[in-house]
Amino acid sequence: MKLVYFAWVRERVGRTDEEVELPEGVGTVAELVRWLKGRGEEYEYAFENEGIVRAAIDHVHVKLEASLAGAREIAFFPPMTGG
Amino acid sequence: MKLVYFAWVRERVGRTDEEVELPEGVGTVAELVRWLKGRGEEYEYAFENEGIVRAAIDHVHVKLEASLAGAREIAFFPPMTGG
Amino acid sequence: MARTIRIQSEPFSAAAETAALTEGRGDVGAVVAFTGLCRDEGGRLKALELEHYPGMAEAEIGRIAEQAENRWPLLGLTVIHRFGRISPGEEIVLVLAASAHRQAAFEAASFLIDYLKTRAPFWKREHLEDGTVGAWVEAREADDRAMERWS
Amino acid sequence: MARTIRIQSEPFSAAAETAALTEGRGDVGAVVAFTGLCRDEGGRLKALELEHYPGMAEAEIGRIAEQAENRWPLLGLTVIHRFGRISPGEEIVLVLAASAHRQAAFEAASFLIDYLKTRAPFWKREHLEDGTVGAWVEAREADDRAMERWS
Repeated sequence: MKLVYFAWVRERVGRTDEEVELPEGVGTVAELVRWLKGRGEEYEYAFENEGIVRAAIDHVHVKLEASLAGAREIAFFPPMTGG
Repeated sequence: MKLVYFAWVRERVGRTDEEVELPEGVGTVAELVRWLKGRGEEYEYAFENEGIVRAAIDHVHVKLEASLAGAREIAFFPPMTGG
Repeated sequence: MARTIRIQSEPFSAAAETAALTEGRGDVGAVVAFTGLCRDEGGRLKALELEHYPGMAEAEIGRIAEQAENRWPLLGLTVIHRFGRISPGEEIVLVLAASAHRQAAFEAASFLIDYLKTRAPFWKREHLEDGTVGAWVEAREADDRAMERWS
Repeated sequence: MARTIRIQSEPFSAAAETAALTEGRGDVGAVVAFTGLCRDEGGRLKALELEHYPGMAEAEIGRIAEQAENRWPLLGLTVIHRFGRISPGEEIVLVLAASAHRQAAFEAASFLIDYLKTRAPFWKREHLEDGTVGAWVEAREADDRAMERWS
């Protein structure tokens, strides 16, 4: 599964994207975030305020409860500021 | 005093403008309309529905009760349809 | 505040007018442009003929512009209204409102065209495809209601 | 319905996009164009840097456009959003909505930019006149409220 990061989430994580193998028990976006935070302080920092970071699965906005089943690309990013 | 007419008011009156000497007792736009209607059937026709025709004094919209004192140019026209 | 009001028979360039409003300045964050065009009414219409009251048209649009300027924090405002014969697909009126933020620009442009429709001394007559001169366009009640929501 | 969505680094021409929406047709009576420009924030800002999520940006704007098309009787709709480095006075985003009548065009354009602001995956960072790279622009609560009025 591919993870992609944007804006200050990307800067904090320190990479634009990565491939990960999800361990057993990680079935939702919220569980993915929790698992990522256990991988190192860069993730801890990026997701320190879980209410702020937004997620998308395969280019569609999703909530933290969303299931990862069938997902190819999960994106994490701050609230959008375009326009 | 100059009177000017636009759109179908102009067509019904049969002229674009005219100079008139107001008789005694014509002090408001409503009184002017009543006096004009006595001048011929073209005016009778133009002002047959007094609630429709709009008026302006010296380029400013006015109501029928408006005084003619000091006015140089009185305009009569249908509801506006620009834009 | 940059204010441009023009009544003309010639076509206008919305792009040139927008550039004139924004060029060389860094405070404009939003420009809303409304363009009103002549429709062909399902092929029935050959042209619109627009009559206006010279002098009052400029004065009345000036008063409407002043109201908009008092009501919203505008940085620029342009109104151009054409008169004469206008064919389907051609532009009739342009309203531009520039501001730091989008809400003021949207509201001011919307207010300006609503007021123009019911207060600016212009009258439209239809020329039909069959060669006849049609009726004077009747004022729409919807336009009166649109204006009333601003008061 | 003519729908154009483009994400690009190059500047755009609002005039050319408007012409493309209206040319050769007689049913469009109203075009509302919203242009969002880069402000200099009182001289503090040298440039904005716009990051976006390729693929999702187009997809999300497409979904927003579809909502607008379902909600208003539109005849054409164009959204162009730039990315990369943009200097004060330059254009960032263009939204065009064409309809037979003005109310639909105004509302759709306003809806589109409100949704774009809070849903389209773009992020702005400031580059300051003093040479430093400033903060990522924070989302404005006012933008969330602006979006909520449509639901």
